Amino acid sequence: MSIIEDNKFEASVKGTLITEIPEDLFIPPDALRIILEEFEGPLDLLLYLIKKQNIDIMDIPILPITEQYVEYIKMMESMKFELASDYLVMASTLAEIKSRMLIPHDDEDDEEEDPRASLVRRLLEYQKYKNLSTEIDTISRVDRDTFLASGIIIHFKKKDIEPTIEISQLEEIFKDVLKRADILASHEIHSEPLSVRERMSNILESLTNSEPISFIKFFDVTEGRMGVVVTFLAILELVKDNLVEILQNEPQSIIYLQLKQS
Amino acid sequence: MSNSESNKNIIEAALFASHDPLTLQDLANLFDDKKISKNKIREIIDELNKEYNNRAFEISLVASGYRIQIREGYDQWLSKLNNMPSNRYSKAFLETLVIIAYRQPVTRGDIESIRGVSVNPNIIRGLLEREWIKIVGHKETPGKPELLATTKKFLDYFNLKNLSDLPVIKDEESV
Amino acid sequence: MSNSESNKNIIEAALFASHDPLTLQDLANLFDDKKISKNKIREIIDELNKEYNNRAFEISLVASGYRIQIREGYDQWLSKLNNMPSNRYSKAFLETLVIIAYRQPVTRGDIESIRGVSVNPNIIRGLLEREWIKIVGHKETPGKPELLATTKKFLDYFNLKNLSDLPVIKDEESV
Repeated sequence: MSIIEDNKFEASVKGTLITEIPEDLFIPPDALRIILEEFEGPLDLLLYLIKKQNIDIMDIPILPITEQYVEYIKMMESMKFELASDYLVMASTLAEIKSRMLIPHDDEDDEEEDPRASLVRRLLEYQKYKNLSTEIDTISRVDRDTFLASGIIIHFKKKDIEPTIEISQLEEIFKDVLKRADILASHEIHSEPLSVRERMSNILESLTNSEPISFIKFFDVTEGRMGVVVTFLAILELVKDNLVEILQNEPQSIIYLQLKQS
Repeated sequence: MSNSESNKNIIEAALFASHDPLTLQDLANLFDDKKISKNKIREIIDELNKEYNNRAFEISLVASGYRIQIREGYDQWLSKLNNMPSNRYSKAFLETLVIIAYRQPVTRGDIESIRGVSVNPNIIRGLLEREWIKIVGHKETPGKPELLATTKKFLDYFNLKNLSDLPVIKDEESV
Repeated sequence: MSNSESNKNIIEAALFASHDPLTLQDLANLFDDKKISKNKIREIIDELNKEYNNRAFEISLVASGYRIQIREGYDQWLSKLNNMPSNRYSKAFLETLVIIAYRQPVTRGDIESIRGVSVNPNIIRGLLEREWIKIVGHKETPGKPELLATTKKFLDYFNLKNLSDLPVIKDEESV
């Protein structure tokens, strides 16, 4: 346990008394920035603070750790970090534990859990995966420790490598529609460039509360080649943004679009 | 065309030409008319590997099948090639990956609660795009969050045959 | 690390591992400390090709350098493989293509920073193989990254006469 005295703190760490904020809090701003950027979140920062002082994780001196924690997030804020709200949530968790620790504790009441227990579990859990992630980083992997060997086939007949999966057909259809658009192009009066964004909205709108709609229905050949390209790019954007998905039951069958199921 | 290509060379050509590992079944399918058994193919692979004894490459078996790879030890030389893809991953990326690998199937929420920070959508997207993870279903909780799991491609990348080849979790570990 | 890898094996490893053809200069650069002449490298390549006499592959010299190619005659067998390169267009593939089309000339780094994930070398390779993109130069920044642009073949494929036929995209909503 620890107590607070004026603006200093005392922490008993395995019998050793620490009475001031460790010097390595005062490091050059650039280096500090790099250290702060390295933290993967509040749990990572807490583990760092605990490790730095060689504290037993099962018996964390909440008061000094909380103060240091708050100190660090203040530094992060002063360095204009976009501080994730997770850091602030942890600060209030620590404050809550701190106040629960201050409530006189009845020694005979064994049923009450140590207010720190849940935090310790989270720290241990996170630490486990943090360690595994450094371990997995050392496993022999492709493009670092071993490399894939390959040769090029140049005599492959074009026909054989013609793509067979839906997106490719999507492009085949696209080509098709472009051709038809060409035929109708003479009817086209030069219009202002169509906006892909606008088209995205239109497609999303028609898919909302609707059954899946056939891909081809979105192409209006009277808009000419430009309109077709805009529609195509809009669909790609929507797929990319995970707003819309492409459905096809089997190769060569009709392609449908539908809203991405959340 | 000619039949001058031996079965062994056809298997060799397939392994070098394919971008993905090939299973014994894939290789057997090359010879649909000739009916070559998987055992025979396994023998041929062993034979090829013997012939590659003095070569810089070998046929290795990973989760999704057989592939040709450069033996270990050449990384110091090959890292000088400037068209090598980047293979360094952020801590956040690796932590997310490890949680999915060891706790699958997991939701983004599970990952967030273990890491204590919200999941960067670019990381999930990057993992999905690499096809190291996939969506295997939806959890029956409000919002029906996606359940994520690792794929064979992930194992392939780390030269593993199956998930149990991953490092063992040490449960009690002090800081 | 060890020096057990012979120069021949190092060159072999580089040729098999590289995604692009390698010039004699590229290969000489692997040995920066040892100073191996281009002539010597050419000799080693000849030697390797002799050793590959019974193999399904060979080292061949194309415009941009040396690369490993599967010998003629195997394509009839390999067409049965269903995972041959470029038999499908992934989202990543199309996105990469669209970025190159609109932002050309671009480096891989540019594509990475727009998409937020690293570029899969197989995609660039697939686009180059399809001749939808080409290398138009090198950016004058460290590493001299290649500048990529689309080709006439790409325009042909989409029935476009020139790039300005692509829909105009305003800056705020650029691809």
